[in-house]
Amino acid sequence: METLLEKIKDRVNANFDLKDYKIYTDLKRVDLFFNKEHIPSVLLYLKEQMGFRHLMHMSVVDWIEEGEFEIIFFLWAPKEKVKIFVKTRIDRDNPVMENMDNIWPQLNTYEREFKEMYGIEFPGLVAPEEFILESWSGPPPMRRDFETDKYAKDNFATRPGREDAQDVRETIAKRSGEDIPDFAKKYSR
Amino acid sequence: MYNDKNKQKIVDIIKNAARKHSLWVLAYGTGCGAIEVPATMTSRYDAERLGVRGAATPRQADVLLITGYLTVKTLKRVIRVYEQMQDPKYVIGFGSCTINGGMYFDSYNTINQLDLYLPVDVYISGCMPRPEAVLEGFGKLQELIGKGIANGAQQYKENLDFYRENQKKVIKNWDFQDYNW
Amino acid sequence: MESLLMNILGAVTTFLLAFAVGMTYGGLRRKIVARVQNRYGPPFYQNFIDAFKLYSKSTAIHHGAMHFLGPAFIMVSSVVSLMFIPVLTNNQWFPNLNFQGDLIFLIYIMVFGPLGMALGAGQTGNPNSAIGVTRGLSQMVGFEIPWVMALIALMVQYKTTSITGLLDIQVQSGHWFMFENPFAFSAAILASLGMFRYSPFDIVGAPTELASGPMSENGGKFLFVMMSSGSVFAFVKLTLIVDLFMGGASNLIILVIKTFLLYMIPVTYGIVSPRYRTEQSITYFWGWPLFFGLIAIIYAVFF
Amino acid sequence: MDIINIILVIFFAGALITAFAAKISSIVQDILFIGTILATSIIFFLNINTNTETIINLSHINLTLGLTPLSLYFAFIVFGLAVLAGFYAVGQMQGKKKKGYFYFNYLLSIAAMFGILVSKDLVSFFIFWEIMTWSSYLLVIYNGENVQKTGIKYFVLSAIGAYSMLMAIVIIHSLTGSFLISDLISGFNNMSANMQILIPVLLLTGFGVKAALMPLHIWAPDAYSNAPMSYTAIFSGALSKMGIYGMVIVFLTLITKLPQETLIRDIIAWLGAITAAISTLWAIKQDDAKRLLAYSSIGQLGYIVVGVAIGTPLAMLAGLFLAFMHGVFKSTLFMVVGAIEKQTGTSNLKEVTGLIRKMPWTFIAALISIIALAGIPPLGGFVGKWMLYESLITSNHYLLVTLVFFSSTAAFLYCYKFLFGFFLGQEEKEWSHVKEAPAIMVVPMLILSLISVVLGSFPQLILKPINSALSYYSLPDTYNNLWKESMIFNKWGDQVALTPIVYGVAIVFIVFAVFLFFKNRKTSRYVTTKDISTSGEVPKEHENLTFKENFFQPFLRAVEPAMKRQMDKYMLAFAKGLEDLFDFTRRIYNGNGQTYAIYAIIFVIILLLLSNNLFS
Repeated sequence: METLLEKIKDRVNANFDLKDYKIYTDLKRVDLFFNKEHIPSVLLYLKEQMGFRHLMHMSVVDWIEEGEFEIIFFLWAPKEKVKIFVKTRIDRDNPVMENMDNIWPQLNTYEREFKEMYGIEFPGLVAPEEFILESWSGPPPMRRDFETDKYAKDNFATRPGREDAQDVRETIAKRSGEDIPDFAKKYSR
Repeated sequence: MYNDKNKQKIVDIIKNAARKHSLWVLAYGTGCGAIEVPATMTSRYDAERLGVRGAATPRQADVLLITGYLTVKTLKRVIRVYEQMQDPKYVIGFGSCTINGGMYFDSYNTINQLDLYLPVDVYISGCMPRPEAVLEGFGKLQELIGKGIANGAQQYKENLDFYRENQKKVIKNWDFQDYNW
Repeated sequence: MESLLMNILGAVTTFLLAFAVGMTYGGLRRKIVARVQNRYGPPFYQNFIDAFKLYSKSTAIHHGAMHFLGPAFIMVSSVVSLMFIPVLTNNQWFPNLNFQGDLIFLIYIMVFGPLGMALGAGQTGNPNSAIGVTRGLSQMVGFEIPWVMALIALMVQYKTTSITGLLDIQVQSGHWFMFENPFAFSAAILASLGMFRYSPFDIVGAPTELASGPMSENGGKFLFVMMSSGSVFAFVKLTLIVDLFMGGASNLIILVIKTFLLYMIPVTYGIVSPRYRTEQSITYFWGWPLFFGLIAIIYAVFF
Repeated sequence: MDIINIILVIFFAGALITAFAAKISSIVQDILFIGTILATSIIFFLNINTNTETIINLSHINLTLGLTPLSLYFAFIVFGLAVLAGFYAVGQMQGKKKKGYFYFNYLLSIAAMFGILVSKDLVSFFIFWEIMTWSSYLLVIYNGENVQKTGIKYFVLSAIGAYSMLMAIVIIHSLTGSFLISDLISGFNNMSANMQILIPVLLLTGFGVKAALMPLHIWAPDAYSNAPMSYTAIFSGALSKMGIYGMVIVFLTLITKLPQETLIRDIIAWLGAITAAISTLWAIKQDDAKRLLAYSSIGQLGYIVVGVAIGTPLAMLAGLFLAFMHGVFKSTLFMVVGAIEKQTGTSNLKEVTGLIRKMPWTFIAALISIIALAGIPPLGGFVGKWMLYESLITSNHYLLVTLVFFSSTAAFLYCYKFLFGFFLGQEEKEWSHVKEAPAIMVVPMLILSLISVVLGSFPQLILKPINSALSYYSLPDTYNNLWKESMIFNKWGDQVALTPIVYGVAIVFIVFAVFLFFKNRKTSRYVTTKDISTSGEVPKEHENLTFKENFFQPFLRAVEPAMKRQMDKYMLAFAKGLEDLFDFTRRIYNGNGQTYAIYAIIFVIILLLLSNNLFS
């Protein structure tokens, strides 16, 4: 198995400027890191030449500390039963990614979603109307710097009494005499 | 003024008695609450013995059952459905989400308080309310109808400006013509 | 003048009787269905409450003239066909118009209702209504054929096309046509399953799939008229089959017993059956029921 | 000059003058056209009776013209429809090209139909028949589209019909020495048994083409839908009845005298019923209203043929009554399609929707005609359908009546498709500019639909002339026997009284219409068809929610096996076979002298080889 994954990696590496890679033998999976501008040709190559015909998913991770978005394409080769994650990073302040819905038409749906949720621009994207958010005027809501609590308070009237409600974790911790876990302390009032 | 207690005529009493025992429910299954409705309707709890029955379209329905959180997008549809219903009509808010936002109180896209946008006659609290609670809620609604004080629709008509203002504040692309009766 | 008044009174009484019986049967059906599903079920008078509530609902909107006239057409179909069916064998109580029409006329006036409903549903512009109507009309073509074959078998066997004529023959001879020509009876009963539009054949107004189909834009008084027309029509169908095959009824109690027993056939068949698609139900009617109809005609001609 | 001659002369002169009046003015042309039709029909209705008889001398043949009660009855249909459709045609042809051409052929075909009806001898019958065929052919190819496809079918089948009829006429003349129809009838008994079969079959082939009887019907859908609608109203309403007229005479006078009477009657009746069933199924499938109505016409003519072929007095009454009713409601429906086509520019049921509020009068005419077409009481169509069923049941045609009933029930489907497609359903912005058709087109439709309503309660208006027509051909008197005022009976004495039915329906309808309509009209308001329960979605202006595609797909899926075979395809395959045969012949005669020389040599060699056998 490992040799197969290695082979895949090598073959891609021979053709493209591979930045980094990672191999998970137990998961039958290779992670490949590229620069943003190589992505369309890599995807096309993987689809047409190497049999990764199925796009399982496309995802975005907000690396706010590094000022970058990570875009991940999840590919699947039905014959070899191998996964490839193609990853790239783009600038968070000027998020522009190439539109690739001509490679897989279903990418259009993902791209429309990320346009709304992360504010990533896909030039030439066919998006006739809003996808999920209708007439959204605020900042893209899935970015980590979006303050959802404040936004909700500003826009949707809260019923009086709601603000008195205690954090459930706190209540439970107090009742059972335990400490609040460390990761939860940050949110605790 | 058929729903005013002090002015209830005999005709209204009869009518209300009939309405009370024949509630056709349009279950607007928005959230997780939709799964509780089949349990309420089917063999175990059998809401039909109280005259509660499902209706297929808003034109035929008496009760609008809103089962869960409402996003801005669904709120628009719910308002549309509510206004397509014929008088007399009642709204039941179902679950914490309709009361104060529930676990979605800080979501960027769900409303927290249904009664700002639609006149709710009965709230059923819980997350989720069990079928017993739902039946209790229907019982409460029947009681209110019998007394002639389930007059949410009346309120809505009288305070239409208030409701419209709230609705338009949330729904930015208000594109259906103002509906009147 | 007095006779005219009596006639009108008789017609109104017949209508009220049909309405009451049909509504009660509907309520009993709901109760029985509930019991089969291990539920307590609504009271048997639930349909009356529903009807009164629908009547008391306001009708704030309409979609044009045919939206009003569609339900009226349905009512014409059920009430006029009610007027032409002898309710009891001794015709002193409900004479109505029994001698004025015959079976062929009745078949035609009975299909007037679906067409009227189709027109009313068409004007509302709801695509679900139109889909339901096309299904309903297609299904109607399905069950009309065995139904008509059964009736033709009777007409041929006894050389009359009049309902009262067929009824009189049964009363005088004392033999029910149900046993005289059992094949015609089977064909008619199987066809009547489709006429009632209960469970296997209820794709016309499938509530979750088509939003109740032709009725989807009708609430309040429209639905009240449709509901009462359905009740009257159920009574019409049951009484017609009782008159044609089960020797009629000499008083109301016997009528109620016979019609109720007959009514149990589509109800019990419906409870245990899932739903057919339209072409499945058409091919169903053109299978065994058609075969029975054919046998019935052959039996009527040669035996 | 006799009345019949005057009418014919006015027709032919009017046709010619109208055709050339385009040089003067378009309005003068209209007036001349209407004037010709009005003048002739006024003369006809005022002066005509069955005693008039004219003889025109040609060199060797006398053309005998005169009316019988039967032809009088058909002449009522022809002239009534001609006047109403004439007014309608003036409205419809407004601003169209080739008006003179249309008017000329229209008048000519009316004249020819009148000529057929007054012909008492076979020669004039044939001449007028050909005039009718040619003038209608010229109108079928009026719009110049698909001439090859539609024209050729009509032309070839008409030719088949005409030649078989001509053959019959020649045989008759050689056998009886006379062209008179009365001589044929009286001399028919003396003919040989083979001729007794051959003559009716040849004549029925000729008439069957015009009556669109299977398998001779394949021209009809294209021809009906390609002619201008104002003419198709005549084409389907009156011209096709000429075939029925001929069939009635053949059945009443010739076939009754045959020993194989029942067999021929059954064959023709089954052909009629199968025609009705199959064409009904095809009508359900059509998306173009014209083609839908064309197939529906074939189906309705099938019922009439069934009635005429069965030939008991009740069946005859049914057939002739249905012939009149079909003329009334089908021409109304074709006029409706014409009006809609004029106002919207298309007759496609998939494109036009929601015209009920824009063209209410057209809708009323269409609704009444559709109810009459479906045969639902209390309108006129029911009377004819009732008599047809009763006659079939009482004359022991049980499977036939089931088949007829099937096609009649299936007819509801296309009836609804027609009404829904044009008038009901979602109102669309595309058609918001549509207005009601001009009065000159609407009034004829309304008059015709009024006739449908009146005949529902007073069928005696039509049954009386039918009765006298049948008595003329020595059928038993049906008054008091099968019908009496507004009651109709069958052979077993079962009755339907139409007046109480009409009253009952009217009273119940009015009560519930008042209950629903007048009580709620004030308190409720009209909402557009966009305001429907669509799960809370607000349909946008451009969003088309109308249900149009695959309208009766479940039904068609169920009846698919019956529709796999198409008569068209068989005919085309036959034509293809003939073509191949001719092609092969052409290859033999390839025009090359050398080849012919070889043929000659081969022939001589064969002769030589066979000479021993041949000449010994």
